[in-house]
Amino acid sequence: MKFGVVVFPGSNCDLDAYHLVKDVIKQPVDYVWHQEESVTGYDCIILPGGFSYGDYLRCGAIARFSPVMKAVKEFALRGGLVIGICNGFQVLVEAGLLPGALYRNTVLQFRCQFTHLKVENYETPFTETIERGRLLKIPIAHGEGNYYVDNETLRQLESNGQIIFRYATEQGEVSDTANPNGSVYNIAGVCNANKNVLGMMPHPERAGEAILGSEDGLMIFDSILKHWEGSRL
Amino acid sequence: MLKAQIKVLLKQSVLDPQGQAVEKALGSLGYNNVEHVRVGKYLEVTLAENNREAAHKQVEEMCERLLTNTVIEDYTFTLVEV
Amino acid sequence: MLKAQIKVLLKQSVLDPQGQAVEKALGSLGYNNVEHVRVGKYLEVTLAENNREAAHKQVEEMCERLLTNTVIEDYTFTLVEV
Amino acid sequence: MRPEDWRNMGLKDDEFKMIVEILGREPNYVELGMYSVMWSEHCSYKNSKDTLRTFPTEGERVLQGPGENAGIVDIGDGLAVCFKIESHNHPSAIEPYQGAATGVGGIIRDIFTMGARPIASLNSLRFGTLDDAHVRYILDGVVAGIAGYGNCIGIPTVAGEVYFDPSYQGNPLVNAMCVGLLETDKIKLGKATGIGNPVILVGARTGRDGMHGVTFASEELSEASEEKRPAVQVGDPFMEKLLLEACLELINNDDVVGIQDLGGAGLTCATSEMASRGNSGLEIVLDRVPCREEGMTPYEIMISESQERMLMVVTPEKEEKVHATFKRWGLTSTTIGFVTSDGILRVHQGGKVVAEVPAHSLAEDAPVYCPAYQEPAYLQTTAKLDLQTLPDVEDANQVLLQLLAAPNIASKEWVWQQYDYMVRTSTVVLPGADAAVLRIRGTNKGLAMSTDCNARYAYLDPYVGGKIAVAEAARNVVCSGGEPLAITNCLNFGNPEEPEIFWQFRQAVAGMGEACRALNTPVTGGNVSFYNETNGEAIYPTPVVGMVGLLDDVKQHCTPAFKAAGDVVVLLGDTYNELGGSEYLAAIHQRVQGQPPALDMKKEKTLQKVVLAAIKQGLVNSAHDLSEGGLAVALAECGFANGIGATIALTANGLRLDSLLFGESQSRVLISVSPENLSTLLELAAQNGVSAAELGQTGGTNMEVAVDGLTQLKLPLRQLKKAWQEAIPCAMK
Ligand SMILES: Nc1ncnc2c1ncn2[C@@H]1O[C@H](COP(=O)(O)OP(=O)(O)O)[C@@H](O)[C@H]1O
Ligand SMILES: [Mg+2]
Repeated sequence: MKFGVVVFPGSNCDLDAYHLVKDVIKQPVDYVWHQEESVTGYDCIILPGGFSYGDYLRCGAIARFSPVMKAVKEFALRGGLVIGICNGFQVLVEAGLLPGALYRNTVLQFRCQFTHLKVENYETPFTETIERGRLLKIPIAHGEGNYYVDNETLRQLESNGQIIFRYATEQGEVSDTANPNGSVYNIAGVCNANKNVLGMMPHPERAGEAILGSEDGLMIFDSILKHWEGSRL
Repeated sequence: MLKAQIKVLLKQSVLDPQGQAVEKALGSLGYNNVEHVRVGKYLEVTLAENNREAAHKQVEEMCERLLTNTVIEDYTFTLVEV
Repeated sequence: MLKAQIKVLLKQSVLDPQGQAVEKALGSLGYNNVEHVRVGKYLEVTLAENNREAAHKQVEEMCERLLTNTVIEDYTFTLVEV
Repeated sequence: MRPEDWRNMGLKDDEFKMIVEILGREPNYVELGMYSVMWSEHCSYKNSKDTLRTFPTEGERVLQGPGENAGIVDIGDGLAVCFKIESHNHPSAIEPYQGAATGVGGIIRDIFTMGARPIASLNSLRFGTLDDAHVRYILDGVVAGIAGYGNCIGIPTVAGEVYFDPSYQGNPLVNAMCVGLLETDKIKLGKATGIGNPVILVGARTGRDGMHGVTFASEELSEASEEKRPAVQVGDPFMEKLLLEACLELINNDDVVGIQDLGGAGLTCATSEMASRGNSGLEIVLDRVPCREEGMTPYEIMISESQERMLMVVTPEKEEKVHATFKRWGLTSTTIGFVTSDGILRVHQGGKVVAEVPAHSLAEDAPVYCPAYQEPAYLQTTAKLDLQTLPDVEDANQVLLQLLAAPNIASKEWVWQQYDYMVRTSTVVLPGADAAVLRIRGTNKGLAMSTDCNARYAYLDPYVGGKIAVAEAARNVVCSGGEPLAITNCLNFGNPEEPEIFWQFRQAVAGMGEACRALNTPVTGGNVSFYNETNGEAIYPTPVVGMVGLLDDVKQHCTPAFKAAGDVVVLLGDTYNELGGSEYLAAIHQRVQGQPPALDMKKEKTLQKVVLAAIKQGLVNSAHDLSEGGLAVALAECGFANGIGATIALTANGLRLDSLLFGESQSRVLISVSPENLSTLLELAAQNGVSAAELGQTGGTNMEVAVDGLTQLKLPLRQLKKAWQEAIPCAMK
C-alpha cells in the first residue's frame, strides 16, 4: 500500500509520519511537495502536523490553497483515503473536506500531553480493526485544537457516525476534565460523510513504538492497511 | 489607493476564551466597570485600486475566501483612501 | 455604556510576519493589486461608563497597562455608544 | 567626531583612540557604529576573555571548541553532536514573548550554521517571585515565546530548569540551548575563503529593528531602557524553518564554502568574523541588501539585528544553484558581494565606499580588559550560619508538603506542557526526569541532556556553586544512563566593572573549570551575559551549565520513577549536616545563608562511575539525583510518576533531622533495585568505595519514613503529589 506524506512549507511532522510508514509499518512512502498537482499512484495521503505557512492568520488557512490540495480534494472525492493529523486536520477543515472549524484552545496555551481516546465508530477504514472498547493512548501537541461545529451540524455528525474519536479519561470517561482544548462534545477526530477522510488532532504517528510510550497509534494504521487489502479483493 | 480596515470577531455563538481572559484580567487590575470584552483580529489591506465599489467587492471576496473563516468568524470593514 | 473598539498593530519598524504571509497568499490567489497587508489585534471593551472623557482616559490606561505592549505595538481606538 | 558620538554608542575614549590608531584616521559614522557593536562586551568578550581562557577546552572527542558558532563533539560512527547555550535576558525583560522567542531562534541558527540538524532545545529560566503580577506576566510570556518559536519550527523542547528568587525580580534570565546532530565530515565553519567567491545574503529583509541590540545587552537595565525599545524584535519561526531546511540541503550537497548566521551586530558581525576567520577581506554592496523599509542608511543596514538571516560564501559555479534552491524554499537570496584578499571589509552604497576597515580589527582586536576583583562584603554576613540556633524540624510532614509546593521544587509541568517535546518522535525520556534522553535514528545510540545551576549556592560561594553546577548536570546525565561528554555554559552575572561582581565571575569560572577537568567534560562553547542588574542590584551569579551525554544503547536509559512494588531503595553517597544554601533553609526559615554543600570531585566521579555502571549492567530500576529538598523530596518525586510509595527506615547517625531529610549534601543518588540485584549493586558500590545504604522498600500508596525506629513522615503520595503539582498552576491563575 503506497502512502504519500504531503509537505507544506512549515510542516514539521512530515518526517515522523514518513518514518512510521517506512520503518514501523514498513510500507512504501513518498514525500509529496506542496506544489505537486497530482497524487495519483498513492493509496493513502497523509497531511502531517506542523505549522504550514507558519499557521499565520489561521491554522491551515493558507495551505488549503496550495496546488497539492486541489489534487487531494479530487483524490478524496474519488474515495481515496486521506488522514489529516493536527495541522493536517486544520487544513482539511479549512479546505472544506471536513465540517467545522478548529480554533484556540480554551486554556489559551499550547498543550503537549498524552490523551486517551474513545473510539465512537468502528465502521470506518481507520478504525475497523480496533478492538471494541479499547481506549487509545495517543499524544496531542497543539495550540488550536478546539473543535467547533454548531448544534445542528453536531447532530448530523452524530447520526451519520462521523464522530470518530473523543477525549476521555484514563478510565474511559468522556468528561470535561478529559477535554484538553475545549472541543465541542470532546471531539478529537471526525471524518467526512463518506468515511474516507479522517481528521484528528492527536498524533498517531507519535504513538507507534513502545520506546516512545505507546503503540496505540498503530491500530489506526493497521485498520487502514486491512481496509485497503480488503478493498482490493 | 484604498486601504481596507478589516475587523474580525468570533461569532456571538462561539465561545471567546481570549475575550474572557482579558475581561478577567482587567477586573483583577481593578477596572470594575468592564462589562464585556471580545478579542479578534484586525487587518489592513492596501489595494492599488481607486474604485470604491470594485474594492468593496474584492475585499468581501478576500474575506470569504481567505481572511476569515465564516464557520466561526464575522467580519466588517471600512475603506479609507491612502 | 460605551464600547471601545481598539485596533492594535505592530509598530511600523517591527517585522510583521503574519502580514507578510497573508500578503503573499493573496498574491498567489491572484489578487495582484494588493500592495501591503498588516495583521494585528482587534478588541472590543464595553464599559459601564457614559462619560466619554473618563472612558477615553481609562481605555488609554488599559491599553498601556495590559492590552498592548507598547514596546512593539501601536494602538488606536474609538468609542461608540451601546 | 565629538566624544558624545562614541560615548553614546558605548565606546570608551581609549577605545576610540585605538580605532583611530588602527585606521590611521578618524572613523566615519558608519565605521564607528561597526566598531561599537563589535567591541561591545556581547560580541568581543573584552571583560571575560581572559578569565574564560582558564576553561579546559580540549578532549579526545572535541571536534570544535569555543570560537565558532557552536561546539562539536564526536560520538562515534561518523556522527557528532553540536550544541550551545545563549542568553536573551534583556529583550525578554522588556518583551517577554518576542524576547524569548528570538532567543530560541538565534541559538537554533547557531546550530544549523555548523551543518548540524537541530534535534532538541533546552532552556534555563530565572524569575522573581510569583506573588508579583509583573513576574507572572514575564513568566507567562517567556514560556509562551519559547513554545511559540520552538513548536512552530518543529524542534522539541525537552528539558530545562526554572527558578524563582527576588534577585531576578527586575532582570529575568532566559537562556536557550540547542542541540544538533551531524556527520563529522559535514562540519561547516563560518569562514570566508576563495578570492572572488560570491557572498550571499538570504532570509528576512533587513529592517530597523534590533538596532544596537548588543550594546543593549551590555548595559544595565534602567528606566531609560524602555526608550531603547526597537532593540526588541519580532521573530518569524516559519522563515527560520525554511532557512534551516534550505541551508541544510545545501550543506549536505556540499554547495557551501562558509556560512554564518546574522545574530548580534548583524551584518557587521557576520561579514567581519567570516573574513577574519578566513584571513580574507570582503567587499559588499548595501544597495543589494533587501530592506524592509525605505531609506535605510548604511549605518542602519550594517548594524540591524533583524532575525532570520544567513550569510554564505559559495563558489561561482554553485552560485546559481544556491539561489535556485533558496527560491524553491520560498526564500529571497541575493549576492551582495565577494571575497577579497586584502583583509579589508569594504562597504559600498550608491557607488561610494561608505566603510573601509580591517575585518580582523573588528572581530579580534577589541581591547581585552582585566577588571579589578575583590571578595564581596556580603559573604562576611552570609557565611555565618549557626545551626545551633536553628530549631530542628518538628513536623516533617508539614515541612515536606511546604517544600514540595515551593516554586523552586514544585513540578514545572505548567512550563513544559506548553512545549512540543515529542516532535521528531525521538524523545525517549520526556521532561520531568533528571535529564532528557533522545534516540539517534539509524543507530542504537542516545543522547542525554540537562541544564543546571543552583544560583543560591553560587551566591554563597561562587567557586563551589560553579563546581556544583557542572557536577549536578553530569549527575543528571548519568542518572539517565548517559556518559557525560562535554558542556556549554551561559554565565549570567551583574556588572563586571564592579570588583565584587568580577570576583564572583572569576570564582565561578574557576570552580566550573575544576569540575570539568575532574569529570573530563571539556567546555566547547558558551556565552557571557553581564550587566544583569536593575537599579544597581545584581542578580545572583548564575553560571548555567548545559551538558550532553552519550548512551551507547538508548534502550538502557533510566528514569527517576519507581517501577514496581517490592523493589529495594538504596541511597548512594554520604549525608552530612549541610543546610547552607538549601531550599529548606530559604523556604522554611527564610534564610539565604551558610556555605553551600561541600563537593569532593573524586567522590563525585566515583559515584557517577558506579551509577552509570549499574545502569549499564541493568541492575537498577530507577535512579534519581538528590538536589533541592534533599532525600525526602527525591523520594516523593520517585513515587509520583507511577504512584508507587515507599517505606523507608533511616538511621540518624548523629545527624539533625532536617539535614537528614532535607539537606542537600552533594554526590548522592537514590536508586531502586529488584531484590535479586541488590547484592551485585552493593558489591559494585563497595568495590569503588561508594557508600550504599539500604533504606527500605517501594510499594503502597504512602510515603513513609522512620528515623531510628520513629515514624517522622507518613503521608499519602496523592496528597504530596497534589501539593507539588498544583503549586505553580495555582500561582499562575
Ligand atoms: N524550562 C523548562 N523547560 C523544559 N523542561 C523543564 C523546564 N524546567 C524544568 N523542566 C524539567 O522538569 C524536570 C525537573 O527539573 P529540575 O527540578 O530542575 O530537575 P533536577 O533538580 O533533577 O535538575 C526536568 O526534567 C526538567 O528538564
Ligand atoms: Mg535542577
